[in-house]
Amino acid sequence: MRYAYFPGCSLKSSGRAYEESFLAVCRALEIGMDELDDWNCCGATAYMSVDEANSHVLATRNLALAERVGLDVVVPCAGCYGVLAKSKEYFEKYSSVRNAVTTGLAAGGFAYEGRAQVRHPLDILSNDLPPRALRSKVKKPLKGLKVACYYGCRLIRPVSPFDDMHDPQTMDGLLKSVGARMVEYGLKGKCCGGSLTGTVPEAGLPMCYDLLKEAHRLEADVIATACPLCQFNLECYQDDIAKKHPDLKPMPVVYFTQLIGVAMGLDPKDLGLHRQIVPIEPLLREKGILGGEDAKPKAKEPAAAGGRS
Amino acid sequence: MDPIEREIRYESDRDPTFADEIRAMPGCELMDRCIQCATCSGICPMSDAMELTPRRIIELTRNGFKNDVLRANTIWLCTSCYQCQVECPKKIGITDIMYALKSKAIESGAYGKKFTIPILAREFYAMVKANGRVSESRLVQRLFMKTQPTRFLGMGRLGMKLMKTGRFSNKVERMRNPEGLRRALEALPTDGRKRS
Amino acid sequence: MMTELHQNGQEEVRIGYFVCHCGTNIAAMIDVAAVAEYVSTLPNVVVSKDYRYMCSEAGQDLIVQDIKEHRLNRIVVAACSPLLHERTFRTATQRGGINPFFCHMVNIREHGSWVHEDRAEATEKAKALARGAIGRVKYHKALEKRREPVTPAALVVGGGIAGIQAALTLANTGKKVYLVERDPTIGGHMAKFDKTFPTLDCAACILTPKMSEVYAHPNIVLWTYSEVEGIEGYVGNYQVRVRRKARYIDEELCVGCLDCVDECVFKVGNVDDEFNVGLSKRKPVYMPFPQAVPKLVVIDPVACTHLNGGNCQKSCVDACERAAINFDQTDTIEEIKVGAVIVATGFKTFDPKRKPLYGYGKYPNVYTALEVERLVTSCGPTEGEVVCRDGRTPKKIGIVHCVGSRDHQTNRWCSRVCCMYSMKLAHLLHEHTGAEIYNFYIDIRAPGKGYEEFYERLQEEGNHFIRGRVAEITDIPKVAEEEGMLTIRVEDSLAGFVRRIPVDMVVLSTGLEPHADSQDVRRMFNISCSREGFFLERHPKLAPVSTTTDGVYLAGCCQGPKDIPDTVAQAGAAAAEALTLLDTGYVEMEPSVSVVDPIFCSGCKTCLNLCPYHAITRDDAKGVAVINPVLCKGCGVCVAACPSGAITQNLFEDREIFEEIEEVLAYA
Amino acid sequence: MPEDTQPRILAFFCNWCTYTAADLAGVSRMKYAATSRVVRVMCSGRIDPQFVLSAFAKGADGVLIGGCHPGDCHYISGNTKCLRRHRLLKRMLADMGIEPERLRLEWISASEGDRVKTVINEMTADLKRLGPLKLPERCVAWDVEAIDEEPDHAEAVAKEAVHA
Repeated sequence: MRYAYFPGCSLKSSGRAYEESFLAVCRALEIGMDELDDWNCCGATAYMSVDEANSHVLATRNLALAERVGLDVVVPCAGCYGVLAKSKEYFEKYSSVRNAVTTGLAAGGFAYEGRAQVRHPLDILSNDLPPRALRSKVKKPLKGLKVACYYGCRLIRPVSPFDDMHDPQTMDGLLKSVGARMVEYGLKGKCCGGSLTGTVPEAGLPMCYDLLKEAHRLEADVIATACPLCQFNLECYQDDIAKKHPDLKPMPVVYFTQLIGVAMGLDPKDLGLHRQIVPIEPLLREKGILGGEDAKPKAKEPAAAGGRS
Repeated sequence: MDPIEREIRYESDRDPTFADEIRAMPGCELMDRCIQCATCSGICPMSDAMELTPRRIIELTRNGFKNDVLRANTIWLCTSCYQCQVECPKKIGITDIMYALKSKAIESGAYGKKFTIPILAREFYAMVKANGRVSESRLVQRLFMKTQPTRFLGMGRLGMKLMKTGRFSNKVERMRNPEGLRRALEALPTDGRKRS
Repeated sequence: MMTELHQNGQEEVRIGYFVCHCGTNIAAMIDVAAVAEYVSTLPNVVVSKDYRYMCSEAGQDLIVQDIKEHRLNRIVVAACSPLLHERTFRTATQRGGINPFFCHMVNIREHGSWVHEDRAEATEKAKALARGAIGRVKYHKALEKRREPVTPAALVVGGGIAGIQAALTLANTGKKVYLVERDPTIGGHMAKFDKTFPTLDCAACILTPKMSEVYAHPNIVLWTYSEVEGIEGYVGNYQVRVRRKARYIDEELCVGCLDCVDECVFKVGNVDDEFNVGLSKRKPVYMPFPQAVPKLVVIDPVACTHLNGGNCQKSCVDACERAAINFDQTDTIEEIKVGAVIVATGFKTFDPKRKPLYGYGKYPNVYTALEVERLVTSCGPTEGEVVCRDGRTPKKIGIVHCVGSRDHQTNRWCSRVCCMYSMKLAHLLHEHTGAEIYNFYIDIRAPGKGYEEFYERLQEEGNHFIRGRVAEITDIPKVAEEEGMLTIRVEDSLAGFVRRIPVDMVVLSTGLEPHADSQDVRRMFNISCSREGFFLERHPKLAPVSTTTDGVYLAGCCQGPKDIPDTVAQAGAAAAEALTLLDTGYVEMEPSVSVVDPIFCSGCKTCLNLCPYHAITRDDAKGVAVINPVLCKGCGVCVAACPSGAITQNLFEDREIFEEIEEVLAYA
Repeated sequence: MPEDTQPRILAFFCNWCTYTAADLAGVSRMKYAATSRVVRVMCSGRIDPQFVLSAFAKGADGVLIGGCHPGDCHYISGNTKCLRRHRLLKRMLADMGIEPERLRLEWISASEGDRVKTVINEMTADLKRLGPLKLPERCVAWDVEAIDEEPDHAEAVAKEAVHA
């Protein structure tokens, strides 16, 4: 199995642990991930708000790169996934978008024909991997770990090609297969507030609070996510939220790939567990899943590296 | 006491081309079949903070009340979570309409100055245009410095933690060769920079 | 070609062309005067006129007069669809004194003025079509309609209120009626209702007398637990096969005493009770409800231990004094002959699990409206006491309108009855529990006699009406008042803000939709469906109970959602249409059948296997094919296949069609 | 084809499904190009391949056949016969040098008025792209008239024989 890999900007900085854990898991499962050569930002929601036509040019250039190497492109960041999938859909659906994209890309020396598919790690791990391939690699099943799987918006909306839009199950299924227990997290598809947590915190942060509170109410040990923005919002603003809601206890928020990696017995450092603001390692040790000490940051942390290929 | 304001709209308050401009954008074409059922407003996680609920935005937009629509905080509070769009019984591309309205607002400069989102959008846009990629930490710093300097200072502790865990740095992210992308983005006449 | 006709000593062709304005319907988009003028230049055209309304009495008279005055022998009318007015103009042609099949129609309204936007192009098209018709009509021949006798009996499929009403109406005129119902009892959905809107009279009180009347009527043969398996023949002469499913009860012997039910080895019910929509359990041997008609028990072969091959002491057999239980019974097939069929197969309610937001099946206190009907009725599983599945008596109830309706993701149509039945249930629930009731609606649709007044009554009774479609029902509390409740999140669109309303019970007013097997039924009776799957009437206004298959009529919700008064009215109309056919005693068959010319037939038998009706046989003595005109339905498949061109289809002759093609295209 | 010349589509619609659908398109006031000329037949199974060839010979740029969906034929199975003839015709047209896409078969049920609109508009666009049908030289002489005359003669002979 071999795919093109589009990290996106977040996975090179605030969401580094997602990239690290995802690539580590892929290596262990012998799934080839070729990072797209000189990819560009997908445009996110912001670019679309400024320049609609060019937002599609921006997004499809990455798809054109994937097409060059003849591979489908895997996009772990739910935001990037949503943007690239939307551009692909609109490329097929609207001739105006198709014309704009074709013209724009041609000017830059690129071409996209709509062949390269946009895939998400949840999709390929659930559907492309042979059954039991993951289970057979489990060394430390996540026994006793109660997980709230949080999917957020863009993996399941506006379209949901690999999961149930109203009750997504792929992440639950994967984590179940590595031994974790799921809580019935009724808010799994609700919005985390997106960029509003930064721009209009009084509107954005209450949404994170609702999500965290419900996870606590269900007595989850940890929230698993598949999106760097969701992860950041839920984890990093907990102090901020606690100022208004002092009863809110800390809740570890991790990437689902980190939990899979732990279950596969991979080195916590390779999974970026040390990048947690709300640490998870003590909890994993308490449950007997991890042994030894907390992974310490390396003596000299390399700067959040971009352009690595 | 606040002065009394009369709430009435005349035909001259309507922008005759506004609705057509929005309708012409991809994903926005089905606006006219809205039955004002309010599912969008009911499902929207932000609707309780909005001056006009999404339902009202649709109604005002299709009737050409451009000023009312672009002045409201609604479009800037849309997080693009797509819940309204997937639940709309008439399959109207509500989130796409919100995007279209955001671009109209930025284009015409008609947004409330207290909103930082358009500024974020513009900063983001400029950064992508220059480097092909976004340097998250720089973007956040620029935005906060420009809009909420006090909050920025209050976030110092989080910033430190992020630096320590390697999730935040001042390095500028850029493509190896952004030329091709730049040419691609400049090929279209609808380029936002030229338009605004 | 024409001169040849003259030389052959045949009559001179004299064509009259009449183009209709249809008010402005045609004239606004087609220059009818220009078309008429153009046609007047075509060969054989003696008269070419435009007129405001050709289908009016005056318009028809125009044809009659011109036939007489100008000795016309061919008529072309350019107007609306021939499916609408072909009969009208053929009749007018006949009144003028010539054979009606010398008339041909050109469709320039549905296929012309209504679908085009460029007047010049639409006019050109009308001219081309006119030229095609002028070309073909000269080959038309005088044809006669054949008369076939009609079997004076009718089949009514479905024993809900529509089927009951239609059957009784027909039977009361002395016609024999076969009423076939799939379930063990007649009564349909209406039998499950508690009260009916807006008068709040008890559904059972007005329905059960009719059900008994059906049972007792000397002209009605009632077959419940039976299904139509196949139908052959044609209008007036249908042969129908009905499967009577094994009841394992001798209908002649059973008196409905229920001793067998009491003595069944299962002391309590173990199967979801269909009549109470799963709110209670029944035994494998059961009577659907006490007022069931016929008053017979039935044994469910899936649930019965003995019929499942298990070891059972069969106490039911011992309990029956009349020895009515017969485990050896098998399905039987009845073959009947009828002249007309009334399809009244009803509807099913929308499955709210298809809208996960409403939490049906997830939250026990979310109910469908039909469940609530059973809950509020005194003969229901709780004897009229409204208790939720979790045991609480609701103090606040939310009623969600339009569930599954007006929704492109599920059913696009308005189900027409939900507003009214929601209000009825609001009234009944309030009456039974004193609860505070919230109605969540998109639009209140109350366009019936006394309906708006009922709405007003509900408002005055203190019901809340909140204009907004419910977006979410959740058990996750946000504030203290929501603890332990189901919270409804909705925009109160008239107030303009979002509200969260905690309730004990949610009622989903599910819409109406076609049965899952409606496509099979449709194919069997050879009728059409509208896009949503409801059976299609021949014309939405002028033939609302007829179908495209002659002799097959529609009644009730199988044609589209409607309430009880409309259903009863439509059933009456369907019965009247059927009666018209049965009482006339004969049908006139369209003459567009196929005919073999024995001179050219090579006897190759190609056509024999193609005919779907086995209408073609080979006369071995003469070595040629012969078409039975009684069996031929005039599809023309054999004509297109005949290698020697020996078969001709009346009104669709090769030369007529070739000429139409050539002339249509000859107009530049 | 110059932009302003419209292609000519000869359409054969079965009475029960597609003709009714076209009526529905009209009743629903859907708008489509005025390029089609409908010949009504009772069943798509009635459509003789010669009708199609004749249409091309007499100047149609495209031929559209509309019938009931498979399984829905008013005459049980006429549409499947039409389908087979259509496949044969496609091959014949290709052999004759006529682009096979000039012939289109569509199943359109009585409720699919919008489909009539879409198909005719699509076909109009396709035919504009293909340009007017330039009948290959060897086909120009081919004409239904020639076929017509022969039976006339034969008929006379046959009838004489019968009378004799």
